[in-house]
Amino acid sequence: MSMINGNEESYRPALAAVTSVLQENARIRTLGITFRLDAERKSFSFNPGQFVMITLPGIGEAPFSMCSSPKEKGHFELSIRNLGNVTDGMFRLRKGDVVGVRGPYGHGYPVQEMKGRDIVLVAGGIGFPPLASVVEHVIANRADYGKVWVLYGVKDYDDVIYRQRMKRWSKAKDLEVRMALETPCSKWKGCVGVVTKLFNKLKIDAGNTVGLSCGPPIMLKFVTLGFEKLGIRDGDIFISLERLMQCGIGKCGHCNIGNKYVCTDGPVFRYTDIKNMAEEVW
Amino acid sequence: MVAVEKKSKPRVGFFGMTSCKGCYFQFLLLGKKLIDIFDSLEIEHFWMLKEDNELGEFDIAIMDGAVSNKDNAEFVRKVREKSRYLIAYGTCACFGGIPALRNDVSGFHEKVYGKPIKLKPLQNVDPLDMHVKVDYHMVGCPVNEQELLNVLRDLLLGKRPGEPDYPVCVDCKKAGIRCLFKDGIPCMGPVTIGGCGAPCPASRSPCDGCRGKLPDANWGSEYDLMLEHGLTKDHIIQKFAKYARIAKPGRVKGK
Amino acid sequence: MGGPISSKYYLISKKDLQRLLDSLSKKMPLFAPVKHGKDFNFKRLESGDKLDIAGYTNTEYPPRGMFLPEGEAVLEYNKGKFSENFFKGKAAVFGIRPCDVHALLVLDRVMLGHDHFESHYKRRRENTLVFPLVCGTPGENCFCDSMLTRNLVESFDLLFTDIGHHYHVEPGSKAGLEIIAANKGLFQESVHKAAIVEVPCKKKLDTANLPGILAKARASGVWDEVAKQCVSCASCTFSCPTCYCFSLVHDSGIADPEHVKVIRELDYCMLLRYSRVAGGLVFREPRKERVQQFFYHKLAYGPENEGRFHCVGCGRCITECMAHIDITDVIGRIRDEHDKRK
Amino acid sequence: MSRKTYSLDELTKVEGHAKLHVELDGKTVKRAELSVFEPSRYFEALVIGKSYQEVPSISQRICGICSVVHTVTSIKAIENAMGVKISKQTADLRRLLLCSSTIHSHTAHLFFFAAPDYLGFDDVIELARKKREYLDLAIELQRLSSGIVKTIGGRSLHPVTPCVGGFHSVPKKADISNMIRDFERIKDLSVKAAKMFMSFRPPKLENRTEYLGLAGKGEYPLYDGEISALASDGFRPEDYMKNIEEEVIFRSSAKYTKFRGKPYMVGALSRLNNNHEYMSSTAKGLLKRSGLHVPCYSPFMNNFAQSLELVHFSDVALDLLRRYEENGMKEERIDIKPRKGEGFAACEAPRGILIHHYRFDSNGKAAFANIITPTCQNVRNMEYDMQKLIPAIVNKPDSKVKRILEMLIRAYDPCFSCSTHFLDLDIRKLKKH
Ligand SMILES: Cc1cc2nc3c(=O)[nH]c(=O)nc-3n(C[C@H](O)[C@H](O)[C@H](O)COP(=O)(O)OP(=O)(O)OC[C@H]3O[C@@H](n4cnc5c(N)ncnc54)[C@H](O)[C@@H]3O)c2cc1C
Ligand code: SF4
Ligand code: SF4
Ligand code: SF4
Repeated sequence: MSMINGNEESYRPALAAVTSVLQENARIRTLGITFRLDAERKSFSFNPGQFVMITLPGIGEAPFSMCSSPKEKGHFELSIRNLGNVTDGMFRLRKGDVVGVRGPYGHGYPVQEMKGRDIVLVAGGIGFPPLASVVEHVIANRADYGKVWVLYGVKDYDDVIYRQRMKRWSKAKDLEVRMALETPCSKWKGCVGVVTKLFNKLKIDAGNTVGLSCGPPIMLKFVTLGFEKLGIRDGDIFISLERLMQCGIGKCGHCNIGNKYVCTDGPVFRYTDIKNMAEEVW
Repeated sequence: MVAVEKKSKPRVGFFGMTSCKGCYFQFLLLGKKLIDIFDSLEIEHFWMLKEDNELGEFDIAIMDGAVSNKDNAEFVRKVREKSRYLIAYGTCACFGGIPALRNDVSGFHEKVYGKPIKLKPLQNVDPLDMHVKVDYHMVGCPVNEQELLNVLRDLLLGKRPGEPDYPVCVDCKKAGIRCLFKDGIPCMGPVTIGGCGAPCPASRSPCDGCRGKLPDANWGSEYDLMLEHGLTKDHIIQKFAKYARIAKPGRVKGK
Repeated sequence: MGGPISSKYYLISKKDLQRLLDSLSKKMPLFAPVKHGKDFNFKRLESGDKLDIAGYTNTEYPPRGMFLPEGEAVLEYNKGKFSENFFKGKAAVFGIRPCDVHALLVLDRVMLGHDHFESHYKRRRENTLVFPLVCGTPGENCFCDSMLTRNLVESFDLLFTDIGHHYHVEPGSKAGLEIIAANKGLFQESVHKAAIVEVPCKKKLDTANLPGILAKARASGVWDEVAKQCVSCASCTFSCPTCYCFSLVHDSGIADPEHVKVIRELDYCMLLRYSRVAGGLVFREPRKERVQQFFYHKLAYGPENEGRFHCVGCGRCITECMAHIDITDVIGRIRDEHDKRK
Repeated sequence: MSRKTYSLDELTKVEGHAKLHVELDGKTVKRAELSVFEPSRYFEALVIGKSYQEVPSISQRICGICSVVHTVTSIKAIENAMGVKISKQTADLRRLLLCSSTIHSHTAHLFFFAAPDYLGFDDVIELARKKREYLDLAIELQRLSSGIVKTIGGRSLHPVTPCVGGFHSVPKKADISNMIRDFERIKDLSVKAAKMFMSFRPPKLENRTEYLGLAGKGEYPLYDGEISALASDGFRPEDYMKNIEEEVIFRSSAKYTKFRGKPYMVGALSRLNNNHEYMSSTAKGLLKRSGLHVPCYSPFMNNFAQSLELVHFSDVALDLLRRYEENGMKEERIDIKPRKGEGFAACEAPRGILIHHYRFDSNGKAAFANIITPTCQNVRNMEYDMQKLIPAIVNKPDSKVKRILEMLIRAYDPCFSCSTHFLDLDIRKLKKH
């Protein structure tokens, strides 16, 4: 893994072009992004769970997690939820438009450590992208990992993202995708309720399973409790946290939770490292 | 979500209701930057500067003054209907300002005209929020002309400008001003929305609170501080209720 | 910069110090405490004879700004290209107090440590000569004794001690030695280490097991009392020499909104906007949590992350707080509560 | 003969500030009424019960463009009520503040509102596009004068340093030399401006009325003096009630005034008529060069008088400032013990005499207030002028009539709230009878 511009220039982004735009639902869009320069295309690589800072000049900069397979070099995908200025600006981007990219930053999911283990991934809402990258990684290296459950919780049927991907994943060996809708809908015959409801039917070998999760704070809290109830060890639980971020390199202080920096110590944390933190995590 | 569609030149209107018009005068202080504004925006309506003013459609409406009668209320509603983005311009528009002090006083006509005369009963002086949806509150009595420039710039970029939500003390510190409390002068800075650059403390005059109530203000502590620095209870209440008697419903919440 | 690099000490007369500063000020921007009104602050000194530090204890605002300015344009975007703008050249600061140099050591660990360094801080730090001035009499609110920041053994180029009609000078770096060599006529050699009578600080802050005590004091009622007093004006964070948090702000003019400067602007954890995230949620909305962030960052997270307290006992936050919040007093109350519980 | 009615009330549809109603019978003007529709803000009642320290900052918000003079007059009246004697330096600083704010206000009016008419442009925006050098002059004068107001007053409008007893802070020595430099520049530009206004040819109108202005001992006053009248005896500010009648006009939200039963004019032209011999020599030279005969009875010449004042007040300011150049100013302020009392003050606002009058109780709370603004005094005279002007222009096309009436009103530089594009209206001609 190497970084664009490294240390010498802390803030200068590389230029990259939008290569694809996919409307996932009314408020979420997936953008394909490729670096302009060859050198940058060659040097950029990332781990699932890491993030980049995207700059729109004049508008601002914001962190996003890659949702694509780390295998593709010099190219990555981001799923964006339109929430504020930068994200809104990203919704105005067309194919060929240029953005600034710095990164990748942070610690992702421990894909090395996870080798040989079973995996339960729990995604809520816009928490899906980093986990999607894990799934892509697992599929690309199928032999290295055990059984995989992808549990996805979402409010409404129309909010569902990654429909095609989930279809594709379902075809993979030993990989099960399950979804829970919070609001009942005539088009949906599956599980209705919060995502932890999916835990009830889960039969896992708890000792050999890692639990990964990303989503809104309240969901993370209950998923973590759920993991513990399933018997997954605290040290095998990994959650991805979100805070306001300005620099992405552990300097600006905004993403502090207790003595941790979400950008450099996280965004993916081992549960044991944050369990007894001075400041509330959720 | 886009506030103003990016296109060649947004159409802008300046409008006025009940106020001292100082905020418009402040606009002229932009000096050379006025030319940039004339160049990058299409000013379609500006009673103070323009001969022909038509009430067409606007991308950005800048509304100065409070609502103090039926005509005002009707007018602001009309402007809102015709505008995509409405800026409440100045403390009068945001909070009612000094004109809203009249809401607290009875027997106005008598006091002003000497003898009781028959006129329609007075309506309260209201901030715009009480009549229409406001997209941006540009506080200040008068406004800070630089803030106007930044807001217009943001809108040109297709960005939603963020309202300041910090106290005047922050401006004070940034300007390296010695806190007036240290010299025994009670100041409204800690409870007042910042963004003015603290011109008053800079000239050793206490902040008077002209930018209105900070959502995050600690009124209890400020009250104690004022008392400690020699103001009477009565006087403190007058100060607290001076520019922003009416809390602004539309502002970001805080504690 | 590093530890003691010479066994020799020097003396310089007060007049000669002005000469030395004068020649330095011709070569690079030279900063020194300058009195304006009732306060001293670090300002550019145009010539050596302008130095007037009678009555100087410490500056109102910290020397942080010379290394981490309040607002600095770090990046520029113009015509489809990004370029990073660095501080160029050299600078020097005279009269900085030992506690504030300790604060720089804290900033070093944050800005230069962890996985990345902050390249702008790094350049300014490397290119600024530091000439601290040892403290004899502490100010009303100082408690450097407690924070062990009164003495300085590293991170200076020349260390000055006022010993009456002369300054005692201790070189602390190669650059420092070079300055002495280049201005031989101004310095006399001396074999003695400087000895002055140090007046003890009036305020005390007991640091024994402090992170541990704080870890258990999260729910203490003391924080509610402090939050009741605090007006969230951010004066404490503005005046603290170790506060470094910042935001990156895009700035451009209305005439050419797409020619953008990205300003690294210091930001303050006492303010709501500091922890506001997309969607409008503020992570530390209650004032109490913001107050706690300040105290915990200085006295618990600092030692945990950087092995140093992020408080150097300069007392500025006490002086600046209009609501009379005193860090030594707050920690004293927390400790009392802890001791009672035992 | 035909009857004709001009009803200029478009503005009510836009802002509701003012409307003009004219009825003609042949060439005889039956009615010429100007009604102010700016919603009443009741300042005289707002200050009641307020601490004397809060009164100036409330009163200053009567008008954004002349807030400086409201502040100063209000403070002066309060000091008068409390029996406070201020220092000479304080008085000088207030004079300076008034000089710079008058220049600031005059330049805004002259360049942004009045001049485009004379130069044949619709408005300043059109002018900015076609004659940039002209706008540069305007902007430079605005920048310099507002900068000086800010240096002394803390802000360019709604100043904050003036307070009862003195100033919260006074300009530093460096500020004084900067202000001298700026005033010198202002003076140069003002001479240019005066020459420009000298060259304009306004519509012809001669209307002998009464002209009121402050008059002091051998000066062209701003800050103090008694009120003098060109054609009759003057009076002291505290006697204003005996000499100036305020009337409530039902069609209008402003109170109109008369001087001993007659309309009168206040403002730059009045000041010029009353005090021209005390103008600075440069201003006098320009006056002479213009060939204008004083006293002058054409309200349109008020604009030229304003442009002369730019020059004159720069000279006054320079003279004042040079006295402090060497030794600087002292930080000083008189401590106030509130007491029961009544106070009056009159100053020259950019648009004419401004009177503040208060009564306070023993705790220093305001018990009564009365404020007479220049525009209220001028409205009657505007109507009087129109009576005279309309018959002479009635045969011109309506658009022309409209323009000339607008120019007349604008020549008075009425206060913003009831001001500039006052008559930005179309004319509706009623059916002929
Ligand atoms: C590690 C990490 C990974 C992430 N990955 C993803 C991802 O893959 N996909 C994704 O969609 N998101 C992701 N996010 C979240 C994303 O970064 C935010 O949604 C993004 O920063 C929003 O930026 P914005 O400029 O669009 O919103 P902003 O405009 O900054 O703010 C949006 C909202 O914040 C409020 N606000 C902000 N400032 C103010 C102010 N001054 N005053 C008042 N209100 C204010 C407003 O309510 C506004 O609507 C990630 C975040 C982190 C930390
Ligand atoms: S002078 Fe007023 S605004 Fe400035 S820091 Fe002090 S209290 Fe805050
Ligand atoms: S310091 Fe206070 S009174 Fe002065 S401009 Fe700012 S908010 Fe208004
Ligand atoms: S916390 Fe206070 S005493 Fe400690 S270093 Fe910061 S400002 Fe100085």
